[in-house]
Amino acid sequence: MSFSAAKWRDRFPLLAAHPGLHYLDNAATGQLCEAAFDAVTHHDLTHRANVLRGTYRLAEQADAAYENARQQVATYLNAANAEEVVFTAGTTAAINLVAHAFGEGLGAGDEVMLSLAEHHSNFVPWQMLRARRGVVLRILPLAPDGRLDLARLEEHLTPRCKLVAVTHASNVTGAVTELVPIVSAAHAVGARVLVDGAQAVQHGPVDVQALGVDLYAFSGHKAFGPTGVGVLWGKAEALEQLPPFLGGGGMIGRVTPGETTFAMPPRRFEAGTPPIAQAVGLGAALDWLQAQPWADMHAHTARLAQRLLEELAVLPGLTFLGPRDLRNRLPIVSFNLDGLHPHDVCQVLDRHGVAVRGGHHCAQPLMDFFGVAGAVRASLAPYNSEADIDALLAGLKDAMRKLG
Amino acid sequence: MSFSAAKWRDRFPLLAAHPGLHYLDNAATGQLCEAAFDAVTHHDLTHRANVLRGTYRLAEQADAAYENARQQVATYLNAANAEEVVFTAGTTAAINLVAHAFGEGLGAGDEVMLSLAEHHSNFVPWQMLRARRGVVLRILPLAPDGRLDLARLEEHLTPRCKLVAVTHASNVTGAVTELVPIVSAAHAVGARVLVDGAQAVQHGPVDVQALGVDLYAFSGHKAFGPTGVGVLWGKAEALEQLPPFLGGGGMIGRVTPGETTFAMPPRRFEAGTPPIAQAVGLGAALDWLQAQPWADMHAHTARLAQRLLEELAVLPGLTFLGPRDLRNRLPIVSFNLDGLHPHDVCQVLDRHGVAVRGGHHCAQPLMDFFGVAGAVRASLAPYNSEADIDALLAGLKDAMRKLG
Amino acid sequence: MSDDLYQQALLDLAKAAHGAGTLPSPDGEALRDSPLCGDRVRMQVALEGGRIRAIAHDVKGCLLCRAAASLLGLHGAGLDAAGAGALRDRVAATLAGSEPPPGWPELKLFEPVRPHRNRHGCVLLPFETLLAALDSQTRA
Amino acid sequence: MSDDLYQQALLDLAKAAHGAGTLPSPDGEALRDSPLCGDRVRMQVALEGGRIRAIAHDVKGCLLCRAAASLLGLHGAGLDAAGAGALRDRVAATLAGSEPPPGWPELKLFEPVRPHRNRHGCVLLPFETLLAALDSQTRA
Ligand SMILES: Cc1ncc(COP(=O)(O)O)c(C=O)c1O
Ligand SMILES: Cc1ncc(COP(=O)(O)O)c(C=O)c1O
Repeated sequence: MSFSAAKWRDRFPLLAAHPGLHYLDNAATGQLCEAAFDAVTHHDLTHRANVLRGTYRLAEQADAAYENARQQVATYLNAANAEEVVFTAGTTAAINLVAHAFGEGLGAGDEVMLSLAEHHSNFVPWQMLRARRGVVLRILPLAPDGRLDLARLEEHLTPRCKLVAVTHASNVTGAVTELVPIVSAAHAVGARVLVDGAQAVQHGPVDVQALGVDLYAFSGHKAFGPTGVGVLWGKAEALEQLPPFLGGGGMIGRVTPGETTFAMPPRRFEAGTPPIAQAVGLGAALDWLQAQPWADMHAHTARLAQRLLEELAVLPGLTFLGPRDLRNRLPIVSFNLDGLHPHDVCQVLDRHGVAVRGGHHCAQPLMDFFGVAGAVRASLAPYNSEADIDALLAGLKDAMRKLG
Repeated sequence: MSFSAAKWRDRFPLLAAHPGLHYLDNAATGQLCEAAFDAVTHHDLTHRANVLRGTYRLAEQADAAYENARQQVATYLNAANAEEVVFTAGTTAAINLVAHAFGEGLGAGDEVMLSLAEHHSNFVPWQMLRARRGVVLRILPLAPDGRLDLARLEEHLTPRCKLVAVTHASNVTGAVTELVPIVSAAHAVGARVLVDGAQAVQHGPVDVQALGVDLYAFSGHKAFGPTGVGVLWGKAEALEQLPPFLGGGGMIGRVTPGETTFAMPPRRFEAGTPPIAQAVGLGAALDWLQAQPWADMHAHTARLAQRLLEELAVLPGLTFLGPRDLRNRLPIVSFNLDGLHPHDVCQVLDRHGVAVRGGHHCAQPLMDFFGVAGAVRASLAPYNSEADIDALLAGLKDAMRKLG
Repeated sequence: MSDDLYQQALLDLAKAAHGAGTLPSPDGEALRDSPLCGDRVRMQVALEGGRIRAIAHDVKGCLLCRAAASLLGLHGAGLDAAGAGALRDRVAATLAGSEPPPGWPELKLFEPVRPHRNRHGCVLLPFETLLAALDSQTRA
Repeated sequence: MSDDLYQQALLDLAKAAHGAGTLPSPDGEALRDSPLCGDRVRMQVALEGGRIRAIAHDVKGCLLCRAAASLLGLHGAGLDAAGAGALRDRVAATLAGSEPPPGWPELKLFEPVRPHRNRHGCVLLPFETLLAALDSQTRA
């Protein structure tokens, strides 16, 4: 097998420098890969300038680096065209962009369909749109294991639906959404599909054309890239129909006190100086990821997740949030131990060098669905190893002893 | 004199590595200072984790670093409280935040006063607000030298005015706005004052309390910090009155499918994962800047700007955009040479190693005021030297010879 | 100072859950969420001459939060609003590094929370909810 | 290939401003802004049998833009819409690195623009405005 988790780990400077760290909070933030780190450093040391229309060499280099990053993102997503890639501040910013730009075309009675498994970032913007424009939110319910209940799709996806906004994968249960039936049902009623890919892109290249979706959002920091940058991808014809969201430099045609005309996508949606160095870092991260042996990496993380599921299942008082199998699911495992509070558990785990997150994971509607206030979540990346799982399990046993 | 421009220049890694570069495009982007570079590197290599409620050490360190950056910004602005500092993606994002959050409280007939000297980022968001909510934009005219015409303040600042949004300094003329009379006139009619500080903070610490303004926006990349981050400062009571703008993780109290409550400022305005490492870098940049000998530095850049103004003034066919003296003005000098297009001039200057920008500088209303389509702009920072001015002047003479 | 947040005495205090339950006819009551972790505390007070006669609470929270609520159940009686406010401030100061106030020896148990700033809110939540409960009474 | 954008021949072409001015009764006309630098080109065409009989332009732009417009003034007559579209594509291809099309020797002057991607639009603007002018005629 050509993949070695230990060698992969060495490509992540923080992890390489902290051999005792068992980092299992990858769904919150992935560690920065060397490729991204080096690209940002190189950019800031050799090509730093503002982009757009600079006519000196440094500015030309900055422009080229920024547009090259756009192409790298397009390649990773298999987008038809680099101009379909809009750089944003993150997933949240990208979804809010759509909620405003697409939302401006909606009115009372129009419907937006979400699922109950959405992260707050794909929930709150739509609630705010509802408050602004009186649209109706339809919430697709979940099957008992937390997967979207596609049997009830027809009931919630009405001809008044203009947009379906669903997650590509849950940040709590790891369940991967079956997008194909959703996309065809949505398109059949004339609705667009926005996918929250915040948890998906870090698990391998995505093919937005094969998925057939219209809009796709994700964050750099979860994909082993820098903080401060994210992406909204949109089909050219979908983006062209959207009005701008933020106003400012770079997104205009011409400005007079009376009237202003706007640039074509992607610039129309990139008001102000973009996160240039961060986009360059994200492009480098994705370019590097693209070349990785994903089949081996998936086998590796699935094996670790499988072991974790099995060994957790036998702990007394343990309940899972989400599917118990690994079919169509990411290596994200959320659970509770009867009588133990997630924060207390995480705090004890920290003393074992294990970094996991406890709490509602910005998915309170999903927590309510499971009837809990929070959960402990271990989320894996390809750099994780048996040693990380060993430490997590040992720490949990210690927590049960100490806190029980 | 304790300040040496050459030594200061060495604190900027890109400049230190490119001794032949005459970087005079500081109003577009300042070079990244070593302090910011090191802080971001250190953060990404030792403290990278998501912020908010992580209970493991790495996350606690990330939180502490992020909140420390907030305090560093507060100190630089002399804010009463670190909680008054909201991290954004940049000036443009900060102004749009206000245009939406404050704008939601406005309706037809309410007025917002701008000036004709505003950057598109402080123009377009208000035009878009006008389109959304029917507010009236009042545009304070300019005196012939491009300064805000305060004599006409009373005429444009009516009792219907709810917000005055003006630049602290023009990115084209360098003219510094006299804020004190504007603030007292605005407050007298019950209007809030938002100041676009994108061109001001890089020229020394700002005292928002002494200025008496209500809201203040700026960008990291122009203040020798990273791209991808900016700040909206607001008086506590001003921020508390604003509803949220973007929805997502981190800015909520509690989310249910029916209803959502929001966190207190600054968190209410920081939806999603913030630009953590970039905020840390910006904090470090400002912390370093705070300790610099500003009086000496101002004398240094003023001397360079004075020489530039004088030597340009004698060139045949030269016109300035803006005041011809340095009273209450930043070292930003914009001009045109009769019959020569700014882009052509800049391109020739590039061959002399001189990086200046030509074009409309995202200030088309101001360009229209001066009756030009664009201009060449040289914008100075304390690391600039006589050699940079020499190169610029030699390059201009070459351009006149070559293109004339 | 032990670095261990979960000393036996803290666990015992949390599990004792002094004051857990409800009051038949409270004079004041408040419910508070922790904004970021979803934890929730309900506090009820019965008053006599402006002072707390009885406290009852219901806590969905972590051990730190439960221990803090239990401590109030144990020692809260006799406080008036000013005293409860001062106590909250002293607890915050203790977390920030000051010596705990005299007369509340159990507050020492929270000293190891100091370096864990994200957990300060867990300890403070019951104290703040108590203040809100007293305030609800004033306004009723 | 000279790295110097501003060869004498290019300056001469720009300053010659072939075709500058207006047509008395144009069959088609268009005005185009460069989205980012504020430059502006107006193109007018007079047609005969679907082919350009005369071109006139008014350019507020840089030397590259002026030279491109002048080139059209010099050689544009005789083009039909398809030919003008093909020419625009060939100019874009030249900027991207291909050999210039035969019959337009002056396009060689734009080869040094290749590495300066932010200036490609300056060269292309007159060609695009010409297409828009031809298109305006079709729709009228
Ligand atoms: C005066 C002024 N305001 C606003 C901006 C916008 O800043 P940013 O592009 O960093 O959002 C700029 C810089 O371009 C500026 O000079
Ligand atoms: C499924 C999902 N959507 C959206 C987000 C928001 O991403 P960000 O905070 O980077 O904007 C996250 C991460 O927190 C997530 O897991």
